[in-house]
Amino acid sequence: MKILFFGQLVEVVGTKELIIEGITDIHALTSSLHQQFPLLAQSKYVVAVDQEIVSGNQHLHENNIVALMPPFSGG
Amino acid sequence: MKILFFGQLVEVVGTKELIIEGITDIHALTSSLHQQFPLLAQSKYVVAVDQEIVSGNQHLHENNIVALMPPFSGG
Amino acid sequence: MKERTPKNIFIQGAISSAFIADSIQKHSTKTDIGGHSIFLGQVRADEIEGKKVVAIEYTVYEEMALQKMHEIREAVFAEYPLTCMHVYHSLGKVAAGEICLFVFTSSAHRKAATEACSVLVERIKAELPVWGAEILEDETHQWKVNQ
Amino acid sequence: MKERTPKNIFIQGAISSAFIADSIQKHSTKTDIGGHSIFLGQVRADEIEGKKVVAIEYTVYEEMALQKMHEIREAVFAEYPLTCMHVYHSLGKVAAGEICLFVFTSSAHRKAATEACSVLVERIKAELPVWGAEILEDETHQWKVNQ
Repeated sequence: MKILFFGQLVEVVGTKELIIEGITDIHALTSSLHQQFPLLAQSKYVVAVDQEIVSGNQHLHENNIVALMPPFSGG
Repeated sequence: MKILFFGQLVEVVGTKELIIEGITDIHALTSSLHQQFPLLAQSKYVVAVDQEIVSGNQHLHENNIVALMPPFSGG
Repeated sequence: MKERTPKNIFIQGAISSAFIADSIQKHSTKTDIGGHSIFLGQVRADEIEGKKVVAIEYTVYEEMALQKMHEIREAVFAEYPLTCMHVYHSLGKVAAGEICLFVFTSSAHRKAATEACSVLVERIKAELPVWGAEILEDETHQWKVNQ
Repeated sequence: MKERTPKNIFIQGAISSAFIADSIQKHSTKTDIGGHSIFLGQVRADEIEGKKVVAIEYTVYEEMALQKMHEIREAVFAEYPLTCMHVYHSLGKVAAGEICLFVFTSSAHRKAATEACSVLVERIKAELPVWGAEILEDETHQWKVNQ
């Protein structure tokens, strides 16, 4: 599954994109990422699955694209 | 006393400027003008004395400049 | 507060897009500005009893308009934290499709510029002694009425 | 309602005043327009702990941003009687004093253009997945926070 990072999260994680396998829902994904990148757990972000923002948990498929996005600051 | 006309009032009166003497207040002025230009009595306008809009009557001096202004339509 | 003397806001004929661009460009040195709000009035080719408006011809009571604009400018500067304020209004003939009013406000944060721009447009239309005659395609005219 | 497909709103680097002028000029053939409202975002040289912001570098989740902008565009067109709507946002580096956002709405009567322009600016800042890094004069940076 493709995981995308944006803004300051690119610096927190050290990459714009990760491929992670064997993850079945958002909670499992964020737990795993927080363990791997402790600073991420302290960062504010929302999760989008296939470009739709998701609040709460949701089942994930291997072909979903998951984005972790810090607060927007365009304009 | 100098009387200025603007917008459609220039067409009603036929001139942009009149000099009238012996007039001592606004009511006397407008009565005299309405008599001379009957269409003016049917026109909507406000009066400014020395560039200040005046509502109601007011004493006039020979060196005042009186403007008759139809509704503004700038912009 | 800084004293501001009445400025001439009137331009003969239409306001060109090059003039507007130039006015925007001049603000690039003012690096405390975060937002600009611009309103442009454009002459509409309205149809009046089957005849199209081809232009508006503007006349003004200039001394009074400049004094009134000065008062409006001071009041808006006093109410909103603006960096800049520019107002230009056409006189004479402006063809349909051309720009006849250019109101331009700038501030550190967008809210002041946006609100001040709206207030200026409303006050300019309501309070400046300016008159527009809508010239129709058969060369007759009728007097514009502001909403 | 006319179908509108997602348009690219992103421009590499600053938005020039010539580009803005050109965009304004193109509307002179649309003689049903009576008012244009324009918002321009300009990069401020804020001081952060004694260091000046020299530029903002913008990044985006482009596919998502264009889809979201499409939704916003449709919603605003549905709510306001607009003739035209144009939005441009910079990507990459934009120096202090330069323009990074250009929102341009037009309508027959001014109210629709003015209100729609404000709504667009608010929604763009709140809903588009765009991030700005404020580049400081010592080449460090900090992430911009929208109000």
